[in-house]
Amino acid sequence: MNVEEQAPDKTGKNKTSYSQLEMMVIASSRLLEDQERVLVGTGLPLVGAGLAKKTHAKDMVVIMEAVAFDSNPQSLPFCVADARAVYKTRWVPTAAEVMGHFLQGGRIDVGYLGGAQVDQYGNLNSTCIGDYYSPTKRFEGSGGASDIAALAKKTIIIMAHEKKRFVETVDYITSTGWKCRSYDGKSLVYRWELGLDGGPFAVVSTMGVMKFDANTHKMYVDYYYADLGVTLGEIINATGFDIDTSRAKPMEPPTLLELELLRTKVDPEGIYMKY
Amino acid sequence: MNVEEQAPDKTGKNKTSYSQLEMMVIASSRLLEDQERVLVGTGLPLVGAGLAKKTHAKDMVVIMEAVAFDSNPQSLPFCVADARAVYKTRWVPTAAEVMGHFLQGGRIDVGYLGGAQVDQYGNLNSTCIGDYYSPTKRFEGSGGASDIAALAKKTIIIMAHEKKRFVETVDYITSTGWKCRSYDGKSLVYRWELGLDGGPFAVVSTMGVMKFDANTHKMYVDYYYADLGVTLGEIINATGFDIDTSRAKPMEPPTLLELELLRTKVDPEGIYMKY
Amino acid sequence: MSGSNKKILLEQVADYVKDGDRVWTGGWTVVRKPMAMVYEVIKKRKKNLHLVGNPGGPETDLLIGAGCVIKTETNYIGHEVFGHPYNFRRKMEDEKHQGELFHDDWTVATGALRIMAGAMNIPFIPTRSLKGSDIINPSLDGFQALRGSDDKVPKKKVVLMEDPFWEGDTVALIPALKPDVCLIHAQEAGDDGTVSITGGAFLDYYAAVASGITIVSAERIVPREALEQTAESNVIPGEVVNAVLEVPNGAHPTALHRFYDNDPWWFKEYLEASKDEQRMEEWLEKWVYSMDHFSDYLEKIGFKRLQKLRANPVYGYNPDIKRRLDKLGGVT
Amino acid sequence: MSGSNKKILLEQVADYVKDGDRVWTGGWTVVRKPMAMVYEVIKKRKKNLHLVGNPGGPETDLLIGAGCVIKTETNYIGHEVFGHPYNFRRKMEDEKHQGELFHDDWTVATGALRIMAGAMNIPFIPTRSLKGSDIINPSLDGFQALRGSDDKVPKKKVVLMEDPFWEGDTVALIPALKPDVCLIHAQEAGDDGTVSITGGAFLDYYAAVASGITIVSAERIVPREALEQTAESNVIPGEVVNAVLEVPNGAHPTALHRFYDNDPWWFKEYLEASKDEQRMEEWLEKWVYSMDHFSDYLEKIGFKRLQKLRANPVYGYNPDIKRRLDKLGGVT
Repeated sequence: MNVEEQAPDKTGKNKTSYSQLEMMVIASSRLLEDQERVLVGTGLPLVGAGLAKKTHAKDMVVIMEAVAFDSNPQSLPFCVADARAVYKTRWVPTAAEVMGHFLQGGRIDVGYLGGAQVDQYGNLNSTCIGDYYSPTKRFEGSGGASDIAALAKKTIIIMAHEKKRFVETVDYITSTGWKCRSYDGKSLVYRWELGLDGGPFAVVSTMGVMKFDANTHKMYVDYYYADLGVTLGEIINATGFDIDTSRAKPMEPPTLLELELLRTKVDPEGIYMKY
Repeated sequence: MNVEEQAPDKTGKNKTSYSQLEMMVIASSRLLEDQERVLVGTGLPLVGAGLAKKTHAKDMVVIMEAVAFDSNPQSLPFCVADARAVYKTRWVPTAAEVMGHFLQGGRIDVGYLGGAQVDQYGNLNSTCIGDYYSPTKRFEGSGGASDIAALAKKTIIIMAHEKKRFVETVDYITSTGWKCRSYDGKSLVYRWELGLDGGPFAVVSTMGVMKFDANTHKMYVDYYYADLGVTLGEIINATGFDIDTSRAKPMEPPTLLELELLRTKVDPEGIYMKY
Repeated sequence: MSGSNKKILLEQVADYVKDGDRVWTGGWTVVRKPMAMVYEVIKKRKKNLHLVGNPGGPETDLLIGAGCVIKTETNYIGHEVFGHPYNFRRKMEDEKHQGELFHDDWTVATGALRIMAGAMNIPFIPTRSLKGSDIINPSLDGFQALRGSDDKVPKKKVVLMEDPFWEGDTVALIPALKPDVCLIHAQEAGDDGTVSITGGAFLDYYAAVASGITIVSAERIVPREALEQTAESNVIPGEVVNAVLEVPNGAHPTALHRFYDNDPWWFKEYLEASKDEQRMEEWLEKWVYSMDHFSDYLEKIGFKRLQKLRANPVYGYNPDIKRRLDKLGGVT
Repeated sequence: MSGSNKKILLEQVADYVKDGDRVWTGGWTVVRKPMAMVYEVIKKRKKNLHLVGNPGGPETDLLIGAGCVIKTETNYIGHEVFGHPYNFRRKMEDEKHQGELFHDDWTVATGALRIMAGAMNIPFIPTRSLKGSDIINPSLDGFQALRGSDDKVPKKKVVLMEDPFWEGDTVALIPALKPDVCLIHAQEAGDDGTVSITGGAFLDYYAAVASGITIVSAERIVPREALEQTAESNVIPGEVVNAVLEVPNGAHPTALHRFYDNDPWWFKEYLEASKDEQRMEEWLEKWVYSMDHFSDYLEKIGFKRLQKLRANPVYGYNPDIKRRLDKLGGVT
């Protein structure tokens, strides 16, 4: 994820190089809107939310599951329980309130999540690879991701684009997408059949921005990072299921302001961005 | 309840007059023990608890349903939400914690309650007299009494002794005694049949202290206020059901200290004691 | 909602309360009740309100007495040691008022659990209370006639269930409370809606979150930044508050920690008046309908009397106030 | 319990933790974890612990790595951005460790609801979460083999139920969490057990109430009277706290609001060591088993390094600390 390429001088405003990782964080941050209540997961969402607050969404309400409501961190929190998330807030809730009351109460507009695996219906896996009882790779677990995917009005997923991550069916559905597990565990059903509202709105990767077809609820490519040289063929190759690229448009490159804020204000140490 | 009689000079220490109301409050306060966690209802229990804290039970933990945990009021609270209950405490809970967590969690040793009607099994009525749908007298309602009677390890009831109040069967079981309402509403069942622990420990009245037989769980007279001239015949006459007086002992009169503290420190204005 | 300034005027409060709404009034019996807002609701002659505050104090008896209420769903209606809720009593006891008020009896623990369930947006919550009480006697259900037909009322009062997870105890499932409107009075609120309360928040946080609309009046509205200094003890986030208004003495005649104590003169006059329907109507005319603004009401109460009620800020209450109504003198 | 002085020594902590106990560790992942007490539990070689803290951080990975744990029941085990929980991973992934650790997967919302239900002493609570997730897939239940036979484990993971009160939605009933022991580290506690926490109490109040025994270590133990000044923001009443102990830096290497930040050097060394079983054993010898007392551990960490971690009290954290492990220099 440390690709650095010279940005083509198309618009005249991007005479600098930037990475696919940066484009991913910036593209996802652009999907956040001012005034929205955004429940931010740990990892890159903390970076993207920080950037949005400093650019187009100054009054976005940043919420973190452990402790923070309407957070305005002066320094990048490195987890959702960090003191940096609490500084200059007007209320210090716990997970009982954030998750038990606000999320479960339908008061969260956007869930902003990372994950290890995503499938064509936007189901997320952050639990394990392989068999659940003897996994080849065991991850940290859901944290709040499962709740957020079930209960937010929409979710935005941010994840590196690799064939082993973009799979036809995730090994374990930690967080529900459009077509998820039936109660008996034996089949996949549409989330509304279980009475779930919301659903994945976009998957933002290191190659592009994917959305979900309104009829099939399968993932398609909405934007690709043409400016970074990413091709639709590369996306197809890095995706473990058939993906519709017919609607793909080139992504607008980062502005100088976005890049500068990201590099010097949002994550100057490169804790997540690993400069 | 404003009986004032000269206390007979038996012990030499009670050369003062006192009322049945005072004896009732003092007798009930004596049943509270040091270190106990006592959930105190509004009304006379506030007075009795205040007296116990100032005499034999300095480390009794006084708890009030609305707001107070380990309360040490400097002035008599006139309800369980009063600022007087909050002064000099170390925690300011809400009913969610006091009732939802501590009481429901089995952490309350004593529930200390008033009521409008009590029956032979210690069921309490603070809801209405007569038919529930068209009552001849409608009261304020349970407040927390129903919960406290169901969930405290034991309850102490304080109530004026009158035939209309001490009835064979209460018109409405607000708060469960030993033999209370079945789920279908059609019969009386022992409280343990419903899985309830606890139960009424004593009913302290203006005439004596009643307890409950270990076998029949019916009320009997344990102490009567002989020093005030109360006779067992009077108790029988003022009780709306057959009551066993065979075990009755004369109650030890108030000490001068109890009376002085009650009159000058606990309720000097007579808010509840109506001097 | 969190970015905007939410200040409104007292005159606008009734715009948020619709006839038939389920209304939660914050505070506890005779403490920190949203009285100024309740007077306003009465003045605007709201009808068919369904009161769900747990417990109810003078504001509940007043709303009933003013004819604004058709349903009450609570654990208590009264004025504590001051006296009895005569308007409520009359509706329940008098032949001629039969059917004018549906009352559903609950308890403090279950009132708390029900509004917590409302805040959690779960439809019900289990409790270990209620067993053996007539409160869950199926033949003594004050809302029986409404269940299944009135969608503001849960279809059942209680469902008994065996615990399938642990020891198999029977517990009572009780329905969430879902107020349409929540009225709260506080010591301080930010212009963004953040609420600071001392001396006991009671169930107001839960009610604010559970309610469709929440309005907060406060002794002082302060710039939101001021409340960053007290973040750890702020009790309601602005996010769930739709409007705020500054109303000094807005909880009068109930008590407000650090600001003022109960007004015994008010209770004495009110209790006398509320015993009788005609006198109650006169009381309403004198103290509510004829008042252009709450400040006129306070002017009529008078400066001397309001001074007498002032709390000592160290104690949180007024250590000198007389509280015994039958020996209460005048304001001197 | 509230009258007595509850001070104990760190050496006594393990007396309260029995082999096989369900243990809740307070804090949140890499923040305010009760590390000094956890080191003590490891030193005393406790066995078969059933960890129920939600979520788990380095204390959980450490207890697993030291062989103290047989069951984990949580939504997360990890070190956030610092790196992965290699001891936990090894137990789950390696053939040779099969069956040594039973792990039951949950979520943050349901972890919160379950410990709230524990505090309420209700056997279960409904949630709108979990639907559609493999977390409630009946064929993927990490505690399947234990249900019905192990009385520390609920008989079922979840029961689906239709709401009988309102719109008839299907909700998931989930069992209460019932820890036997709760270990919490706080900024300040009274000698009576009253606990003051800033920067987020997380679920510690609920856990303290839900648990059979609660032990609180704190940076400072103060006379109980001092905590009357902060009553509105004290989070745990002494009533539910069995013992308190003063342990400065007792949450190291995790962060403590206003006191110190995370120790990146610790995480770097630990993460390297925990990747390998042999090196993990050496790490435990070096940092835990060989230490007579926690102050020896701190001495070994060194004054300079502890100084580097100090929080700025205005911010609550250390604005100058470097947090990126791959570019971390030495302590200068």
